[in-house]
Amino acid sequence: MPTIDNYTGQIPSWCPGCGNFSILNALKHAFVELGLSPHQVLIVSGIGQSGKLPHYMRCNTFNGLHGRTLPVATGAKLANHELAVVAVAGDGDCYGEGGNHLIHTIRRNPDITVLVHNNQIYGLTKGQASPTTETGMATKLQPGGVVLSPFNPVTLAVSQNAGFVARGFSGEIPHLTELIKEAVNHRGFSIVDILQPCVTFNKLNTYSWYKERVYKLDANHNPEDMMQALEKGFEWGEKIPVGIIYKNSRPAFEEQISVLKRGPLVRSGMSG
Amino acid sequence: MPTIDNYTGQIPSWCPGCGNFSILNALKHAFVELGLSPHQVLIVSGIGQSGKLPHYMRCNTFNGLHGRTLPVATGAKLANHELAVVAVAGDGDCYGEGGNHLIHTIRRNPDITVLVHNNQIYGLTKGQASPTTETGMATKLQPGGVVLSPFNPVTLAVSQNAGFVARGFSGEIPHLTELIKEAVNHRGFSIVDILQPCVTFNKLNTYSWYKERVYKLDANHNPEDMMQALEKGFEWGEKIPVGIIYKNSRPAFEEQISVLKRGPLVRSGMSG
Amino acid sequence: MDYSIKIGGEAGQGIQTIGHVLAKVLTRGGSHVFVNQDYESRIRGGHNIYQLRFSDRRILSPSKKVDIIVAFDKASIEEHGDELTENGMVLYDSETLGKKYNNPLFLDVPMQALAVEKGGNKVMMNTAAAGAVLGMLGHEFSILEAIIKSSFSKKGSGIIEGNINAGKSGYEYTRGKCHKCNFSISPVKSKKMMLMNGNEALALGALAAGCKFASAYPMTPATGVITYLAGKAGDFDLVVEQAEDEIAAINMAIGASYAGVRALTATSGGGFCLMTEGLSLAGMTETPLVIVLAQRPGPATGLPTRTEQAELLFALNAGHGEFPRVIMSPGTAEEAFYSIQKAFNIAEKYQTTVIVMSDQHLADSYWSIESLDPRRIKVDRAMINDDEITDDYKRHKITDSGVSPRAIPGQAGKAVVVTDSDEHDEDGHIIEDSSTRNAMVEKRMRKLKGISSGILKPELYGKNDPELLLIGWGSTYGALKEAVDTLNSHGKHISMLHFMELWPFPEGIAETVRSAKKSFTVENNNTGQLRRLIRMETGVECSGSITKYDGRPLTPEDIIKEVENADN
Amino acid sequence: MDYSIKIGGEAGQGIQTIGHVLAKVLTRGGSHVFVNQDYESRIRGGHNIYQLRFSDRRILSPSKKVDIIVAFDKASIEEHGDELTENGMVLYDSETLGKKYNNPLFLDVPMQALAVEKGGNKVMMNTAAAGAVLGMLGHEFSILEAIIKSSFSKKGSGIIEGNINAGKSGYEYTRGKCHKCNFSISPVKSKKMMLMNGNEALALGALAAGCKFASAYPMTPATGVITYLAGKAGDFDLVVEQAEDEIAAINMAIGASYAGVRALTATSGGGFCLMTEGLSLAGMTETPLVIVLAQRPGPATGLPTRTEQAELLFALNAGHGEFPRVIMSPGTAEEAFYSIQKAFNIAEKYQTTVIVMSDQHLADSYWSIESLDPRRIKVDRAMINDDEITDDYKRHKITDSGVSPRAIPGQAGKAVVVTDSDEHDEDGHIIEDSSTRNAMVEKRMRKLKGISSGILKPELYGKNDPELLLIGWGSTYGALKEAVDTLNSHGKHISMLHFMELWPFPEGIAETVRSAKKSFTVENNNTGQLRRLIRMETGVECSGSITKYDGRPLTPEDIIKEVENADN
Ligand SMILES: Cc1ncc(C[n+]2csc(CCOP(=O)(O)OP(=O)(O)O)c2C)c(N)n1
Ligand SMILES: Cc1ncc(C[n+]2csc(CCOP(=O)(O)OP(=O)(O)O)c2C)c(N)n1
Ligand code: SF4
Ligand code: SF4
Ligand SMILES: [Mg+2]
Ligand SMILES: [Mg+2]
Repeated sequence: MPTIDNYTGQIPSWCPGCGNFSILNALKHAFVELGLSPHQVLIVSGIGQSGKLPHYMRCNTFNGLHGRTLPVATGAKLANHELAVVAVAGDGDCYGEGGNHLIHTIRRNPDITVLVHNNQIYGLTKGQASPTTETGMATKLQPGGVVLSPFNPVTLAVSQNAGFVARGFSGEIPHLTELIKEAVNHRGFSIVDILQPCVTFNKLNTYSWYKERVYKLDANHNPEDMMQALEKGFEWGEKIPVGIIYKNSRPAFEEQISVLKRGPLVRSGMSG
Repeated sequence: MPTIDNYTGQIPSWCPGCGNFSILNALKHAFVELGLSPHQVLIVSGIGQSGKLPHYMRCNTFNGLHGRTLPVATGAKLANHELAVVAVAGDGDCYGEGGNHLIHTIRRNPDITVLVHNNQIYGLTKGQASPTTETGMATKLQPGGVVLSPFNPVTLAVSQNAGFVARGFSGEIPHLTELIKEAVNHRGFSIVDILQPCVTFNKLNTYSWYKERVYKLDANHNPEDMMQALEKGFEWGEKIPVGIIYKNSRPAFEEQISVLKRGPLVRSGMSG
Repeated sequence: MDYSIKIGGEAGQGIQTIGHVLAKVLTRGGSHVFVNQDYESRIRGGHNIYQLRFSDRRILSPSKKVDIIVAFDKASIEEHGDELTENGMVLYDSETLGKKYNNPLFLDVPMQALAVEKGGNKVMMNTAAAGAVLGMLGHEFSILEAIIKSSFSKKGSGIIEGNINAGKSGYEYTRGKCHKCNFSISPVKSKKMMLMNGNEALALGALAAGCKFASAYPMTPATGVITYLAGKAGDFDLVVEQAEDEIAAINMAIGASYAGVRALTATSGGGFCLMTEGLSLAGMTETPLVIVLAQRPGPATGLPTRTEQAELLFALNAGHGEFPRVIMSPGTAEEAFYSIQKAFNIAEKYQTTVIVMSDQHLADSYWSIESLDPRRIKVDRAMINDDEITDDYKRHKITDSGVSPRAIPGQAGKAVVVTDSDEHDEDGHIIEDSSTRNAMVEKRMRKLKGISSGILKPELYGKNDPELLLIGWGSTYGALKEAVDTLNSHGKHISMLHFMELWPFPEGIAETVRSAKKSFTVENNNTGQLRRLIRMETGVECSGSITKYDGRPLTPEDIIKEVENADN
Repeated sequence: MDYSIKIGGEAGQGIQTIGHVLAKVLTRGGSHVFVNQDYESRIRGGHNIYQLRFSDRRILSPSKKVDIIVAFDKASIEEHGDELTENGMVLYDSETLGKKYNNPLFLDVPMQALAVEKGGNKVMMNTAAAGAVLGMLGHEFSILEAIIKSSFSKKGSGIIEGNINAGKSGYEYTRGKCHKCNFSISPVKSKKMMLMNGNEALALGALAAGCKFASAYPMTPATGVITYLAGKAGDFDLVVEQAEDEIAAINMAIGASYAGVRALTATSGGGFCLMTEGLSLAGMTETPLVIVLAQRPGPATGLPTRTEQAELLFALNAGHGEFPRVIMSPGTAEEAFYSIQKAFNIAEKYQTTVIVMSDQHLADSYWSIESLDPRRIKVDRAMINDDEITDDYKRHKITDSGVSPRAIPGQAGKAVVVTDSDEHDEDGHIIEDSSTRNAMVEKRMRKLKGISSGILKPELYGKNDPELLLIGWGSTYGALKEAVDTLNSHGKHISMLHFMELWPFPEGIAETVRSAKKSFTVENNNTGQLRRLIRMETGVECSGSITKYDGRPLTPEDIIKEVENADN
């Protein structure tokens, strides 16, 4: 049985109070509770504050380029579909630089999970607007305030019939842990958009800002109802729902590739 | 008053019977009926069969790279917002290679129109699957049939609250002409997904395949109702709706940039 | 014997089908065949060319002079008539062409009529045309019959018979009418040969090398490699994925390679641009990767269906920062088959990217090949064994060779493999300090030493102490070699230096170049990139360069002309 | 007078604030100031450095030896203590540092306590620290007071007073306690100077050049250029857009430039990779474009906040196909200001891309500048006049210079401007034939002639017929120059050759290099890219190269050491 200690990594360089600590915490617990050992897990991360996460735990790690977590994760999964593959990305990473991969990974539906550390800002590069930054918010690069309207990852994912779509909040660790477990267990592509306060650069969407708005979806919400899911997805303002917003049972990409039924490529690959 | 002759260009190199001819025809008529002269119009096209379109008429033309029509069009519009800017792209062009720009151009909402020649195939490169190719369809590059589920441009656009979302059919020229006029007149970003038979490489989605399924939206459809629009957007199979599926009155991007209120940059630019 | 047949017509008229059938017949007949194609970026109409050259000697390049033109459009006659040898023939169908020529060398064959009449279907015109050409050549007919049977086997006996009849009718028509024809076919080989183009050879080489994953975005002229692999995926246990863009393509391949399989991507210049950041990522994470870069004329979209060699220096310097890479430039389908297998071995042994340079001319040209030995190059994965995997396994361990032990994530039920696009320590974790940075830069660059030791010297062919050395790389090989032979047969004293491997730059080039009185690089580009590379690596200035940048391949005649001009 | 102050601490402790206030005070006080920064890729914690050097002579580079260390963390003492001059001082606050040193050269100043007590707020510790440093230096206090007033003007009198008191308390504390201090400040200039870093200089230059559009995706160390422009957008009528990725950034800039305004994009290596296809597009469509390429250590993410010069050959060969480009490499903020203005003129006159190379060292270092003349370089749009626009206007007209008439779409109420990424005719429409292709390739490449004529020769500085020539480009300028001065003052006979413009490669370099007995390139990279470029362009082999690739800038001391080692 793997323990939390098996997942001990380096000391984080995040700012004190950063929401990323809670996500790291939730992720480690999710893996342990899923009974996964570090060598069975692959985390593919990008560049950004979130991209540093795998260095702060211990497991197979590919910390790649900004915006390119999903293709790397997809390639790795196709090469060895016995690995539990989790992509860790920022909102700029996954919705900005990497937006095209998100759309097409949803279409592909490989059995990987992406955790988007959505702090509604570019943290590592010191506070420019991200695709999810609220319209009107001023930054050094947008002194007059952001003009673009924010990207909605949830409705986008549902609109393309993504396998599993959830939203979490770093302030709700046990709830987030469960979401991550469900996402990893889901056989197909799972996206978890995680609201994550950036205490240094996002003075608008603070911990308390989220705390006031976030509420947990309950049994009244049917995540298999696409229209309901879309309505929940559009809910952003006074109230922000967290939980499993949408899921379906599309077969995973790997399951539909006949060659892979004979076992992971990496095995037939060894011989050359 | 501009005439169709003003828009006469080179002889198309498209295959006889290609749906692109009708789109070209509709576009020329739309410009003429809008009273626009060739020098007032800029067409930005990509690479693909659709990308050749502006060579077959006469107007300002930037035939750029595969997948990059929207950023070029946006830059040109910001430099001179008095130009009527229309982007012409293929389904691979706009939904595959250029998918990320589509998402973010929707967020930006510049007053440009994109016409997507959606033949559900890669034509110019001889018949590989495009993002909109039906699941299961076999091609040379997908001999076992396409595994990915098709991209839905309409629900994606509506899910991100795009300014103007329409679907047209190259087999309905007058209807398409009207759609293009409405799209160009709409002050903000307009996307028109145009069903276009590729007689050479797409033997599934043929002219008659579309003809049997396509129906025109009527007054019962309220394009300002997002949920209704999404339902129409998901409608694909026995019946496929064409017409204006969604629109809203978000202010155009340029209208929100104070510097541009003083007139087009290209004028203040002349002096240097 | 050395004849060329040029089949010209619009896209969609099936000139490729006719040409390919003829190429097969002639190959099976025992002739050496070389085919090159020239087509426009359109699907119907325009003017395309399928040119077929055959001989009893081994031939590797197209020739400018043509013995038979099969004209399906007027352009074939108007644009290429002057390429005919003095008693060369034009074969056409006045009905379809809508024009009749009164010229003894112009043979009007009612191909369409014959097809309808004898074959029962207009589409069999192609077979009639093939038969007509064979008739003119006086080539035995039976092989065509066999090929028709095999290729239409699924279509049923009616179609087969119809085609055979159409073919025979064309054959007999020309046998009877072609008085001016004086071709003598002298097949030499009894041994069967196979017809293969560069793309197929690269794909077959990848399969022989045990490539298990290929991701790419379609782009002419690279698409053929991926399409071929896709067709074989089931038989060879590999996954071929069409990516949403080239950025995804290279990152998927890197992900698959990191996870432990041999991975490939293929593209052309524009797509390669989008891959350059990934190239740098592979360099930093030391992930093995093979990229086929099939060049076409740029800049930008340029002439998308034509050929050029203008990305040598780009490939050499592509990607930000400094890291080792390998560049190969096979000159024939046969070289391509072996080059890419070696590429996979180097990529894994040195945990680096190998770029195999191709171009439209190499990709689409067909060679008749006697045999390929899939065992000549042994697969060497260069992975560590399970028992070498310890708990403190270090993916980026610093070693004398610069090569670190490579394990597969999860290998032996314990391997934890960590790598990072940031500068990292031996464990693969981010660092910022000077000393680790220096050690890692030096470790990575050290790998070039080992790689260099395995790099092939360029092929030196021709006279010793030549008065002129013609230096080329990649697809110009055949034209260069033939030009050298021809010029030497005309009393010149020339030799050829062909680079099939360009980086790390081979040793001893300065001496070879200096040993020649004069030296020209011969390149399908405008700026003489190989010439500049030689200067950069050796300081030696070649006396000149023969360049061609109109999107068409260099022919022996082009080179001979330039050499002769240079003498005057 | 030549002192260096090193302020070290964690990210977020405000060392940049303190340093910057001191730099301003000293500049206003009439000293020449040079500032360089060294920070980690994290927002809080870690160990960052703000180093400030000032003198009565013009200085352009950092020095290794330090006279005052202001230590906000132990690392500042442990990692940098050895850089102190023999009677250099360390200033620290034992309370915040959690450690007390019994060393006469270590001055314990209760900065936090003073801030709270006199200023009324802990955050004013920074001002107290600044005051303390000025006290040690014996620099007049009034300037700090003035700066506090102006910078906190919006914050109200309370804050202002608090800071002044905090500053004064620090000042007086050290005045009283610093017995070992023996600094003598001798301001020379009465003339006011301004403090400016490379990014600000590039942005100001772009504004002076009439840049109207900038699109970019944030990337260290280029972000500062765009951020600065964004702050000035309203005053200078320009639009600054943050793109979704670098591909969009360059394509937006190309679209804006095509439509008729001066457009800029700025990025670092990884982003530049993604722009290479756009670079090729600009080359084919002949769209003017200026790209700021601010280098940082690669490959991949590398050391994202540090400095390197490893993209010279990449910038030179980036993009598929062959097309002209221009590369500039300013060495100081002042050069950067003028270079980018010239870049815009060349870009429009020759309808080409100009890449202005920068790096983190140039981008983040501050120089005190006496004056910049925005009129020195006249804006030349090189557009055609309305009356030159005819109905058969040809955007890509073939001319002797290779430059075609450039009109704005819709200009004069009639211009129809057509361009294409495919090879095209003079009208801008797709073509496939050989002759047009040849003509267009030659036309585009011809532009290099004209450009060459305007390229600046590198700056030659130092002794004539030197025994050693030190050759550099870009941000190494200051260190190189100072090294030359120092070495010559030690009796050596050395000179410097600094390239501020690298491509088209300047004339006459071979002679200059040959004229020196020995020649080293001095580069912030591993492979000696300038050395290789010189060999490629001239065939001349430099005797060696001094390289540094740990992500830190070359200092005069680094260079001097290497030169002296080379002598032994
Ligand atoms: C190709 C490329 N462009 C830009 C950058 C610079 N960069 C690094 S992280 C980042 C964005 C960070 O924002 P986000 O993805 O939201 O992550 P966060 O730091 O907020 O967690 C950017 C623009 C890069 N590393 N690579
Ligand atoms: C960067 C890049 N990748 C690939 C290509 C090759 N290419 C040209 S057109 C095309 C796709 C054509 O499909 P689509 O966009 O649907 O246009 P269509 O021809 O069907 O109208 C591709 C892959 C290219 N030109 N540039
Ligand atoms: S900058 Fe923001 S996101 Fe980054 S570590 Fe600090 S708080 Fe977290
Ligand atoms: S290939 Fe298809 S899309 Fe292209 S021109 Fe022919 S019919 Fe039209
Ligand atoms: Mg973020
Ligand atoms: Mg298409």
